[in-house]
Amino acid sequence: MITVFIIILGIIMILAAIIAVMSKNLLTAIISSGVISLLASIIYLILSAPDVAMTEAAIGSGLTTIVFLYALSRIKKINKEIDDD
Amino acid sequence: MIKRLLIIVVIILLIVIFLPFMKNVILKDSLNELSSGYVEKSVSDLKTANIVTAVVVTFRGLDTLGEVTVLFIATAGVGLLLKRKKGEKSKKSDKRPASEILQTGASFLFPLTILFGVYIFLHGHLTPGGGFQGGVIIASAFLLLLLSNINFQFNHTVLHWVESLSGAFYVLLGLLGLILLGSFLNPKFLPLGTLGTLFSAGAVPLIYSFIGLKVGSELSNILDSMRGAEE
Amino acid sequence: MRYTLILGFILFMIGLWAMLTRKNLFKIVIGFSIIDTGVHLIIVTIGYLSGKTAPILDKLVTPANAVQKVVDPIPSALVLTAIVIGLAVTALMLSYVVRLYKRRKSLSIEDYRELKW
Amino acid sequence: MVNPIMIFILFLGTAFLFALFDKIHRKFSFAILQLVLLINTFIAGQWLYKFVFTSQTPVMIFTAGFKPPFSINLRMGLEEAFILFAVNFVGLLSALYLSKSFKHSKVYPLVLYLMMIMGVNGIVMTRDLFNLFVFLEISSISTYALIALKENEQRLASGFKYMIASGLASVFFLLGTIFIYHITGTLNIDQIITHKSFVITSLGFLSVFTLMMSLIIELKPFPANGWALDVYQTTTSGVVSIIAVANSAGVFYAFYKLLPLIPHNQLLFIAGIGIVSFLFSNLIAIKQTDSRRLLGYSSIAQIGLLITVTALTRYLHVKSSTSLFIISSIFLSNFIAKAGLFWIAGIIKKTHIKEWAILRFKPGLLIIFGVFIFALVGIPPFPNFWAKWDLIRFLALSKLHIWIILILLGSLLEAFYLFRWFGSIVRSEQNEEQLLQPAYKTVPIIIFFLLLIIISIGIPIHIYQFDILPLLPIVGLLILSIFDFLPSKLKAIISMIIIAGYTLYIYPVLSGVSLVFAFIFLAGSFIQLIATMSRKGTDKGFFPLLVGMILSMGSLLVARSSLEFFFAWELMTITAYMLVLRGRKAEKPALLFILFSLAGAYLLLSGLSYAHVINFSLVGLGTIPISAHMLPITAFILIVVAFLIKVGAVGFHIWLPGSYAEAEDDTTSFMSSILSKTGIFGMLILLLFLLKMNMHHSALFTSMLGWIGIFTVFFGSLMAIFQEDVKYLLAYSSMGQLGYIVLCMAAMSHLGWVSGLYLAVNHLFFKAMILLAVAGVISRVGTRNMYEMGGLIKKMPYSFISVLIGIIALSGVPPLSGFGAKWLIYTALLEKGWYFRAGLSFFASAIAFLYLFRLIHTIFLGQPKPQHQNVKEASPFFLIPQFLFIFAIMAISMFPNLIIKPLSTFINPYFASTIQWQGNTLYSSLGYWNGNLVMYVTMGVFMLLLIWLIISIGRVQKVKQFNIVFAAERPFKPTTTHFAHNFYAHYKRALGTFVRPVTTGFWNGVGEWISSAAGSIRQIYSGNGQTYVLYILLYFIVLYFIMGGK
Amino acid sequence: MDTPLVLKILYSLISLAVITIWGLSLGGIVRKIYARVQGRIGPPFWQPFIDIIKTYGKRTAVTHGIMFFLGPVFRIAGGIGTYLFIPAILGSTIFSNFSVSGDVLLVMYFIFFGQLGMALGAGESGHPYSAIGVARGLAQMTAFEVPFALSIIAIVIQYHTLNITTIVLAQQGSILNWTLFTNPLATIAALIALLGMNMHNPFSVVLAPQEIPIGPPTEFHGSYLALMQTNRGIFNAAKLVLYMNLFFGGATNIFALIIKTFSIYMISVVVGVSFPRFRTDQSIKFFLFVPTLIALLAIIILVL
Repeated sequence: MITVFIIILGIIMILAAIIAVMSKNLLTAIISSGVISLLASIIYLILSAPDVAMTEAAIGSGLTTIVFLYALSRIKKINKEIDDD
Repeated sequence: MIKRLLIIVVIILLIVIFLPFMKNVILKDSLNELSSGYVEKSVSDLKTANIVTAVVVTFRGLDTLGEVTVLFIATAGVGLLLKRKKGEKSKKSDKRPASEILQTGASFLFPLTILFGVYIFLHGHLTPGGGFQGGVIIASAFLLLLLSNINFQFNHTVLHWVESLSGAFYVLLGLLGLILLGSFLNPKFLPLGTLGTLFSAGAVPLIYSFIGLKVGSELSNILDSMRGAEE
Repeated sequence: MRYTLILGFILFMIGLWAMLTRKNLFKIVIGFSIIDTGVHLIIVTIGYLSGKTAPILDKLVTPANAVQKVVDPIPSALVLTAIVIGLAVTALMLSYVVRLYKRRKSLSIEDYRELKW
Repeated sequence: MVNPIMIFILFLGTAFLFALFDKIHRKFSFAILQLVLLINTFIAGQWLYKFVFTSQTPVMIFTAGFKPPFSINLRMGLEEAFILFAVNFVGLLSALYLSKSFKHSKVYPLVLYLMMIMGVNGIVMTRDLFNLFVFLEISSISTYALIALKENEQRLASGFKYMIASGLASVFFLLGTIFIYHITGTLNIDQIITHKSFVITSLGFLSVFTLMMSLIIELKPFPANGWALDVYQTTTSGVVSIIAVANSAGVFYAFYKLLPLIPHNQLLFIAGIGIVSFLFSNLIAIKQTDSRRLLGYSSIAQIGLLITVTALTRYLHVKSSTSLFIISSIFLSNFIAKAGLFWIAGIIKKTHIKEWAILRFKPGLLIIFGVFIFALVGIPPFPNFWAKWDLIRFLALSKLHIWIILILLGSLLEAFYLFRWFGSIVRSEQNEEQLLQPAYKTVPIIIFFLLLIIISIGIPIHIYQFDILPLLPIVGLLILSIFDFLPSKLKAIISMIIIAGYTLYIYPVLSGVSLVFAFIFLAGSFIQLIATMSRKGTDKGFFPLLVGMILSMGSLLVARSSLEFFFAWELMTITAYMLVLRGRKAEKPALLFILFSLAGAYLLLSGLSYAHVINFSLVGLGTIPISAHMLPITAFILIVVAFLIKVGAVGFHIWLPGSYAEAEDDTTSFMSSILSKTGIFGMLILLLFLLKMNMHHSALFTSMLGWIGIFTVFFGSLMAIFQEDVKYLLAYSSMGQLGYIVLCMAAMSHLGWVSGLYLAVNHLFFKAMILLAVAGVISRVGTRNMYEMGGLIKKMPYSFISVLIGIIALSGVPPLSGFGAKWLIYTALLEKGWYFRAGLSFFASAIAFLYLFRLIHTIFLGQPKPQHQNVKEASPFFLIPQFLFIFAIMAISMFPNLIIKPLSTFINPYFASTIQWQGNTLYSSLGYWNGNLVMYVTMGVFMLLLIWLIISIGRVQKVKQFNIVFAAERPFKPTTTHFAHNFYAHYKRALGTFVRPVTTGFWNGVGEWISSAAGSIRQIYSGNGQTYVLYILLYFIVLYFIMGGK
Repeated sequence: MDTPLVLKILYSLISLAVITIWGLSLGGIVRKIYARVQGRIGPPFWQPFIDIIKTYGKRTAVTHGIMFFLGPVFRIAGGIGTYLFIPAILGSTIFSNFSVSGDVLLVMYFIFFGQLGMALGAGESGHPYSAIGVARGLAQMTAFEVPFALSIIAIVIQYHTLNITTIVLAQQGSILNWTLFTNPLATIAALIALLGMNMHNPFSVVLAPQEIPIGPPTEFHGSYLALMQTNRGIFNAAKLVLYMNLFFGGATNIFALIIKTFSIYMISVVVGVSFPRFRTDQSIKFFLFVPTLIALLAIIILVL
């Protein structure tokens, strides 16, 4: 049962990874990579590592994604500045 | 195109090379000597219920100190790269302010989130989670503020003091272990208490708390820098 | 849990593929963080003992039977560190990307190769 | 003793509080930073002192109150203390260097800087695999960030490439670590090493391989290192010096720590990784024009060498103290020199290596630069030299021939580009530019310079137990450097005093043939030093080098071991190189000189290593009973080729003419008349060994040597006749004369050796005479082209006389001493049965006659040039030594027994004498010669006829220029009337085929081939970060399959 | 040395006088023969003596400098010295000269002495033709010295000595003991070299009367020239004596000497009249090819 669950999670993660890599839209890519981490933290829970799961959820999927988004927004801002000039 | 092909070949070969990692690993079903030793010692010698915490804070305390340092370095690095120098002008952001609801909700949630973070690292030795997780939650509280109020400025002085002092106290606790018990980061200079209670495990909760504060302030700082704040 | 082990390596390879083929700096960083996730998964799997529970003492896991009941705490401890380090590196990489973009207005790695030979 | 953990506490405590300190004042926080580094240096230094000078054993430091493997432990031993001291010290100095950048920067760089150094400290001390990973990350991440200090686009781009490459490497490390943990159940490095048998399983091998590859990639092996070069090229000086030395040191030590995990039979692959990196980086550097990238290549090469050496010494089970010495010496040379050079780069602020020419106007900095370069190349007494000596010795002992070749080849390539750089700076014609040398930047450089000097002097004294004798050349050099502010004349006198004193000092240990060479080296120099008094002003730098060179030659004589011999040999080479480089157009010739000399030195080194049982020196000859196996054939050939290069034997001669000719004029005379004999001296020692041990095939070898000698004579003489430049002519002439000496020595007979030594002494006299006379002439007429001179006999009669005597003596025309040489040579050759060689040498001596006539004719005879109307006789300082030599030649011409008798006695111990004296007549088994009587007869006839002519002629009128019979027309342009240019055109038509520059063409071809190889190989560094990642992976894969991964 | 020095000097003077007269006469005779071959009457054989006396009588007005002055002295000292170091007649005290000074190597190298002096003197005259002549002469000399030296080496191998007297002694007894017969190849090579040494056609480009008036001696006149003319006689004869000693069994009396030297000289003359002139590079190539090979062959045969 758990095995099947893990396999399904795994397939979703792989798909998310492929989307993250292939997607033309950076936002989609960033969100997808966040999803990977999120799903990974579920797997950690299954693997009896709640500490890791918490950390991965908080840092891997949470903070990292936010840092990505901030970076993206700054780049957009730079673009806007160019347009303004 | 040739390069693409080469890359495919490289990845296939890497998979071939890594096959033993996937195939030959014999997944064990019992603890090895070291980890069972950890389990026993953290129960008997440290009275720490969360064995991972015992490992992280005590046995491999130097790693954790290093880990905090890595975050610290990242803070400094991101600060070096992205923070504007004092007095450097930034273009007025013409972003629309966040909605009233969000602003109010954020200011309501902020202390609660902080509190939750503190709870997490205070109970690091008992339940899952600890300094890092708690720290991230504290940082997310700040994030909330940042998101809700674009012109929000961190009170840098407080942040600096918290960050500096929590780090320094962490080192100081380690030093106390060295002075009192002869080895760095030995948490046993405080009474060990009884297993499973808040005041147990010697200095472990204390250390983890400082770690939490440190991590929280560092991550907040990173976010602040990423946002492009002043130094 | 050999599946998670294999999953880890698959993520590793996908990340690697991104690092090698995507021209966009962001994608390279994403690739890197996918690799990281993969490796973390591998580490946790190594610590897992089938049918055992988290290394935290509670009502079920008593000091007496803890050794028989829990999974290996060491890989968990290592992964904690590794995750934080991964975040640090990612944040720094992204800072570089921002600065590079600020200067050259390009996100393509092919535009940054005047240093050579 | 301070607990080493305090290092971390100090670093972290300050770093965490740094933001607060900085709020007070930047000066305060910076002072704290300096203080922390200083204290840590002190702590490490204290431990180092304990380990070196007391019997302190390594200590383990436990953390967290548990014993390993439960807790992370640190180790403090000799190696750790050494590296920590170095790293913290360089951190301290580099911080000083960066003080201005730090002053105006944000607070972050200071923190990052501290953390970077701490990371290295952790890498070095920790004994836990995962902890090692953490510290590696600490130092790399702070490096990533620091690269952006004084941000510019290129720095950012290189930093990003660095991050993705290094990030990948750390992922590999993590993978390796976790699987090793999985297999062994521990993370403690010492425990893992004790369980290392797991490596034989495929999983175990893969884990260790992945782990080690991560470290190796961090060590920037060729070709997976493009990103590192970009970092070296762009990052600001103070930071890059830390990255290049401190970070590399840390990673290298991590590699060193984990190396025991590699199975013994795989060690050679690891060594191979290093050597490939060493060779190719040095190769590519040849094409590099960006100074920092060049230094980067050199750093990478040095690390490659370190990897090789570490793996090889481990492979060979070299005693740990010895291997430690070798590794640390190489490490230290690179550490100090590279940091120093990068610092200098920050002062110069120029990218192109040619633009460094502004150093020329900063003698102090230039000297330091030179010393750093010499240290890198491994010139004595710098640490690399000793390391190379020991290393090659071990490799030879273990018969790892190919490694010797590769290591020395790489070193030669490195020497090539470094010396090319040095030469181009010294000899550039760039104008002076303003160069800011703020104290905060120069002080670190000077401190490192002094440190290097102290270590370099310390090593021979403490480790090799050198007494003062072999170090005297350096002492002499230093003394003269102190007096360098004095005028030249005074310094010449001081030099003479020093040489005289030195001679007296070593005189008691001289005997036999060493007396002969002492006479040549020391007395010859003494007399020629008079000529150097003609130098004007203070002429800085000349005398120290000259004295260094002369005393090194003296050192050769009194060397007691192979090491002392080789030490003196290298010292002599480098001082001679610097002297040559002083010539105005000597950039290229000097480079050729040093290249060939170093190649020779390396051959000598490997030869001596193969013959490690013997003490290759005159003194060593008598110390132990000698048997045939002690001098293997390989050793013999290597050593003999080394000396053949020194004498400029045909095929290896292309360095010779240029460097003799383009050196300053009085230097040329030292080089040609004295320095060239060192090769002969070496060969003599070699032949003595050969003689003593009765080697198999020795007759064949000496016969070959004879042929080489005679062909050197032939081609040297032949090329001399076609030169328009007087110094080139004389240089080729020297080559020819040296060829004679080689020929004679090769004869391996009493007469042969007597004639060889006789010629050696004689050559000193006449070549010094001619060269000094020519130097005097050049100093007056300002040109070296003979066809631009002419008719100078009336202006410079004394110079003419000495040239006349010189050429008579050189050509071997009786009655002067040169004939004695010829007589001895032919008699020796005929006695030996070398008839064809005798015939060819007769031909060559006739050819010599041609160039000698050309020399005297085109300079002194014929039509004088109008621009030389007011030329005066050369300075008396040139003339005095010439006349001393004339006197000497006359004396031995009159009384050949003065010299032949002692020579014969010196040779007697080695060969049964085949000559005997009856009165003044010398009898050989074939013929006889009475020099005394020949002189009388000739002089008698000559004087009689002269008197007759004077009487019969009566009064004659001395006519003016152009008063000649010339088909009714008066030529009026001396330029066209003086038949001088292309004097032997017809000879060229007849024998020109022999002087086609085959050898030069060959060596040029080699050079071009190497250069184009470098040019095409470096194309792999495409500049694309992704490509670099791909290289890393390819490198990983290829190595995995090479190393036999299962 | 058995003979007292004074006596020795006296003997040498006698020997020298004889050889001078013979040498000069030989020159005259050859000119006569040349003329006859070309169908002229030609000068009498004593013409050289007349020439010398005449040139001595001329005023010597000019000098170009000290070396110019010393050049002829060097030249004739070279000639005389060469002769004096050769034992002219075997067993004769008078004609043994100063041969105790050295062996055949000394003689070979002493030949250079005169050449050098001449070259220097000519050089100082500043006349380009002199220099050109010297360049040619020296170049050619290096070439013919090779076969000459090789054939002497062959002789040394043959007789195991460098001592001329010993070499002559070894050839005594029968005409078949002469080197000419025991070692014909070496002799032929040496004789070809002699052609060059004598600077007769085809190797006369050094003096090339049409091109560069008379080459090296261009500027010499009066007493200088007289000295050189005298030398031409002595030096010529000295070389012939050397050849005689080395290849033709030497001489035990003065008549043998005269006959043998005359015959040797005739060989070169005969060749001289029948060949055109070589350019310098041609003669160099020639000497280094044909006679050198012959001499090498001689050595190889002996060694084997």
